[in-house]
Amino acid sequence: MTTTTAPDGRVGHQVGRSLHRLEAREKVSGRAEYTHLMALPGMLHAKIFRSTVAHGHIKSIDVSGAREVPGVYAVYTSEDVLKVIPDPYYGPAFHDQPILAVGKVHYVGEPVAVVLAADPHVAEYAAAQIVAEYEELPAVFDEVEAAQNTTLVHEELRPAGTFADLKHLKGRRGTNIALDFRLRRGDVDKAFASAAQVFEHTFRTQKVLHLALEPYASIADFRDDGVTIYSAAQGPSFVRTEIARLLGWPENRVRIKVPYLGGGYGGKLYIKMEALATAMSMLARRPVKIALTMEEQFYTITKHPATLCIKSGIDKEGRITARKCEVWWNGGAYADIGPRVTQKSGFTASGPYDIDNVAIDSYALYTNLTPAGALRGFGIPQLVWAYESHTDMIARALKRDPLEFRKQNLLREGRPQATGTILKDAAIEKVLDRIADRLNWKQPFDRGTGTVRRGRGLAIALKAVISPTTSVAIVNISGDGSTTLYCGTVDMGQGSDTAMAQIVGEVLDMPAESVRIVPRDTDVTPYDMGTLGSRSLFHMGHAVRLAAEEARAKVTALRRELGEPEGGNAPLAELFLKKYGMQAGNIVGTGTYKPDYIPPDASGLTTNATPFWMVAGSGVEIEVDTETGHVRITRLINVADVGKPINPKIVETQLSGAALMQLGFSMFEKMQIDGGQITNASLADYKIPGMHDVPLVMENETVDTVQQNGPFGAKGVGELATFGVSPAIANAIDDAVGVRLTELPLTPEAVFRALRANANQPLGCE
Amino acid sequence: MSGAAKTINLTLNGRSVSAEVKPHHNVVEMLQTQFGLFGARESCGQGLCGCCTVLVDGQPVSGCLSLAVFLDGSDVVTIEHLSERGQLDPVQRAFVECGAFQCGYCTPGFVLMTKALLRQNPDPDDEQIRDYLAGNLCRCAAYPEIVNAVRMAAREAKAGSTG
Amino acid sequence: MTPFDLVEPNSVKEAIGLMEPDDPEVRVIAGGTALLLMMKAGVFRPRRLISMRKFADSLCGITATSSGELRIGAMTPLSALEHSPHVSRHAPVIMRTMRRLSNVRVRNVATIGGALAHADPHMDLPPVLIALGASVSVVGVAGERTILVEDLLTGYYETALAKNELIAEVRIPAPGAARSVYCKITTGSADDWPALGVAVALATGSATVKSVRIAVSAATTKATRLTGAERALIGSTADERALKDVADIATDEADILADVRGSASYKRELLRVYVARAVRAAMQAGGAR
Amino acid sequence: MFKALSDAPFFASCIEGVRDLKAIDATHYTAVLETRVAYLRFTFRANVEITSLSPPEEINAKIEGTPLGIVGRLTATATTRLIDAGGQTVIRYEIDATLTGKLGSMGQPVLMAKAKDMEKHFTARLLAAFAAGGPGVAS
Repeated sequence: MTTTTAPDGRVGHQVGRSLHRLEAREKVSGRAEYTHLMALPGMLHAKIFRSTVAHGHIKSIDVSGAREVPGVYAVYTSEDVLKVIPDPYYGPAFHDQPILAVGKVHYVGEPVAVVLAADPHVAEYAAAQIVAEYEELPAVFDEVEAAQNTTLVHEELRPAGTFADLKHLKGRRGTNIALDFRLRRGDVDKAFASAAQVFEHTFRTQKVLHLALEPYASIADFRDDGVTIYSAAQGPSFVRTEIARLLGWPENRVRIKVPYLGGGYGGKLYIKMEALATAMSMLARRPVKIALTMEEQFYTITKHPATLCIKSGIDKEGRITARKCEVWWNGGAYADIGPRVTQKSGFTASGPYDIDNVAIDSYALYTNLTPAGALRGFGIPQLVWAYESHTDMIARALKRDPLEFRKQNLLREGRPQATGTILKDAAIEKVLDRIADRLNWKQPFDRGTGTVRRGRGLAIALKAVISPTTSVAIVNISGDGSTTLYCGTVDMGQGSDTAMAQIVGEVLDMPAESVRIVPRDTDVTPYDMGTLGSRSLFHMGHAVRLAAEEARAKVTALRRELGEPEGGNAPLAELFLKKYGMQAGNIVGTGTYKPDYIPPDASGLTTNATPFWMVAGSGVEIEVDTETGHVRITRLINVADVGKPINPKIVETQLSGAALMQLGFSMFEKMQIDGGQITNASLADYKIPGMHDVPLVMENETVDTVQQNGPFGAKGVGELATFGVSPAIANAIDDAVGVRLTELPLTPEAVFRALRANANQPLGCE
Repeated sequence: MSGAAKTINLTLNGRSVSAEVKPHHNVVEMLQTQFGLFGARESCGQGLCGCCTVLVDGQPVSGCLSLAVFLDGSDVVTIEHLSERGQLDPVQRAFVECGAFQCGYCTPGFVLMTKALLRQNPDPDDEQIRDYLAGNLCRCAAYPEIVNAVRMAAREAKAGSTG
Repeated sequence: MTPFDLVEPNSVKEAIGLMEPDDPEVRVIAGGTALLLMMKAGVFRPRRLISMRKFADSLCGITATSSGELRIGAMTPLSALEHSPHVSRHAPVIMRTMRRLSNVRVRNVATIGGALAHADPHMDLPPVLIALGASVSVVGVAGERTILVEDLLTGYYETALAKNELIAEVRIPAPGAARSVYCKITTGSADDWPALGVAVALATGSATVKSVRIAVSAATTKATRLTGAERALIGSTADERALKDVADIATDEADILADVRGSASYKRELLRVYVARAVRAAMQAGGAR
Repeated sequence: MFKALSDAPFFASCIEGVRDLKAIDATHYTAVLETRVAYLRFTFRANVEITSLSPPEEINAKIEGTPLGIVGRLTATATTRLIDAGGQTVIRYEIDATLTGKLGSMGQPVLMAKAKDMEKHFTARLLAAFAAGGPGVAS
């Protein structure tokens, strides 16, 4: 924890230190601030009345019972909202989501009406007295079925215009396809025709939930001259832009304040409860708090379920010559960021392999389910699940060692990836080799006996970061030399504040612990595109570096101005004192970073798809109980290329945490849906990993690399260890007992059923 | 809607206090609305995640599933008590040292559970640690670091008592 | 949770007097963990709750008779069972069960009587108590009566208790030479509610099974004895062939339901496997499970 | 007997917990359905549709309900069969119900058990009504 000062007065390197999180003390003492726990004077609590049908016209909403409950302040429906916000639709890619359902409901759990009361118990009781009648419409839940366009979720598409490449979809009717991304490289059909062997497999993933322990919460305080919103949001800048648009106001009248987040994982991105809270506060003219329950999170945003079909052509030497991927993303009732998931993950849908002929079709689909958005990987974990299972299945069919088969086909430095962008600073082979080494892949393996069989598997992945995006930072040195950083990256547990402070400390030669990070407040902290997709350390890291460098240059200029010797080390406070005659003044440095990017052409090709590549993989050893199908993970290895870590300890915990989260998605997490209704909407029935689910042995490693264009050689880490976990486990199950599962989660029952099917004794379905 | 308020008397973080509570108020609500203590917080609302952990007469309980009226006459300790004098408790220090949290929402619960565990069993092995903490959930999954922190806190306590 | 009245009587007798057999919206609250879950879910909106807190001490405590019978007051928290030397000596299976039963906080508050009166089939203790041959002493306006735990549980959340009866004490007969095992099988996370619970208590004499009780829970609407399987096991040496028969009979006689934790056909296979595993474990001295 | 059973109010009066039955048209009704299991109460606003009437032996009804105050849904089909067994009419009443939403895992097994109960009650009530002089008397 201590930083020693060198004899020359320099404090030494801040980058590369395993510094404790700056906010550690606040968090362990229970004093860190979260929106869910905040209150404003005179505040009303909102409780939401939600749709019970998946798709239907609203015939009537009877709120009289709720209004009669003593203590109720007001009950509002979309009729009221329309009076204050005439076009009440929001969303990052499409303006398709109404603040409260207007005319129609599109999924079970959609907000239909709101009760406001000073006592949350009163609001809850009153919301239960509301009665709505619907004329039910046919609903569609499956993504592949939705692509047939026989049952339509929306009559007309409403792209947001935020993304230029979605504009052509405006006003399109008769379709559930919000976006289709297409990539064509070489000629797959010709390559399939001349391939020695062709393999085709279909995979599916389930609907799962972010399930942050701090549920969604926003408090809006609307005044005629401006609105202040306290929110558990991963991207305050976007929230501000969107609220300003809804209100028809300039951005400077909208203020978003974000304290710490009790977990985000992509769920709290873009806009969630903020618009509803704002509308309620406008109507009630009182501060309004919406703090969801755990159950309500199931009706807010989820990960995308997907159906993925992959076809590969292999030549006589075992090289993959062609790959065709079709992916259907189940986006639920509102697009949220689904179109971005569809396009950006489409770039790397063919995997970390060097394949001359690639065809990718990726479809974002509307269905009558809870909307889906980003969840720690922006679609990549779903793709890797498919392509790394597929890779193993081919290797097994060819009787090739799965490691050797991968190595033969790996995409190597300097070679073009499917989009045509040249691979640079992506240690794919190094990561794969380290996983194999740690697994002792070349050594004989104990395969177990009797009813316990052992197996091992590995998987590796490549991701392009979301691009182009912008970050802005301000570094402010005060008259006493103490330094403050203003940046919009939201620390939701990933340790970004600490890493950013380390960058400031490195540039300005001061202990990172001494740098203060201003809490996120759009009145104060400058623009940032959002805390998402492992982009912050790279993008904001650069912006912070640039801001600190500008401040440093100003300090140097001041030294010169004051006649300080070149390279002198008089403390900053002395410089200010000398300049202003007292402790006064500021030195402010700003930095803006936006990487270069070339959008894909009509064939999905671009020579600059991403400013950096993300590479990671996992290896596992497992035991299968052949009598029950239970799988026990005895060893989980995660290796990633993060460039040069700014804070090695935090990087390790990010890898470990991401892998364990994905372990839940791999083994048991699943939103059970019956006719559009979620049947396990609680932590009692939707289980997440706990202490006893942690593998006996877990190893996390970063390979020794440098990201040449990264801040101090670093790049992002947050999502990385989610990539390889699911297919590595499925590959290990196949290795252990010879059954192949193509659908997540890998439950004991799924394994057992596969074992019985393999033995020609299929288990009944009741 | 009925349920008259009652006045209860309890010891909260070492001080004698009284509170006006209605029968349907749970312990978390009482701590937050009447005492401004937000370290115990409701998340799952079902006693499964442990974010609402408080110590009642030395025993950890789920504040979201405990009626406030039942605290009448009890000795209640919340996370805020551990660092009341500005000094972190050894368990809190161990959590900081080991990086045993990320977002921090579940952390007060884990810290209080660890306090209770070490009081009952000053030298737990890893299995005992996992068993005792299995009823607390961390979505950031800092579990390996949490186990390290408990081990470290136990070690420090032992060193403190012998040396 | 919606408002309700709370009364805190000072004695069992007073509590019984306050109970209203005709009003299901009046109910007794012991530890309250299970009841509060129902109230928060909105399926139980009480008008009045009758707290047992003020007379809890009179129904609290664990004693062992000289013959080894355990007597446990209904208001004894589960954590007290977990740490009781009497329980450790006479019913070690209960201590082993406690390790993975719900969590520490619930065990500190939930009472043994409340757990039985709640009658949720997913609870771990009822099958164990059935296997141990436990009974409850029940008090009501008409006085006291004794009911075997296997007869107390009549359905999902339903018991043989009259609306104005309270469980006062749980009695677990001396184990004699019986060895007991409880297997909790989860299909979600490791600490999920069980998809299946299997409890076995058996005693052997000259290499054959002399007596046995087998109970199944979680996959059924109530913790249930599998008497057919028991009969098939008695007198056998519990060799693999006998175990296969016993497991088959158990699977046939149990009425297994599907839910989010698994299909009925899968849970039947789990039962088949775990009846055999539990018996095998109990056959080994100490039944260390 | 079939004719009596085709009379919705009479039919409903034989089902435990149905109240406020209102006819929308010849085959559609709304009602409030209240089911108690042990001390738990499940209340639904239900739409009842007579999906098929096949004289003289079968009546099928579809019931869809919203649990009051909670996100979730009850869907049930009820089949009533009148089987002529040598001059005596045997009544078979079957309910197949699913409950989804928050109550799902807590309520589904409960509801299955309850459905069996309701089947028994239905027959008993029906017979009692006839014993007391038929639907005219019972309703």
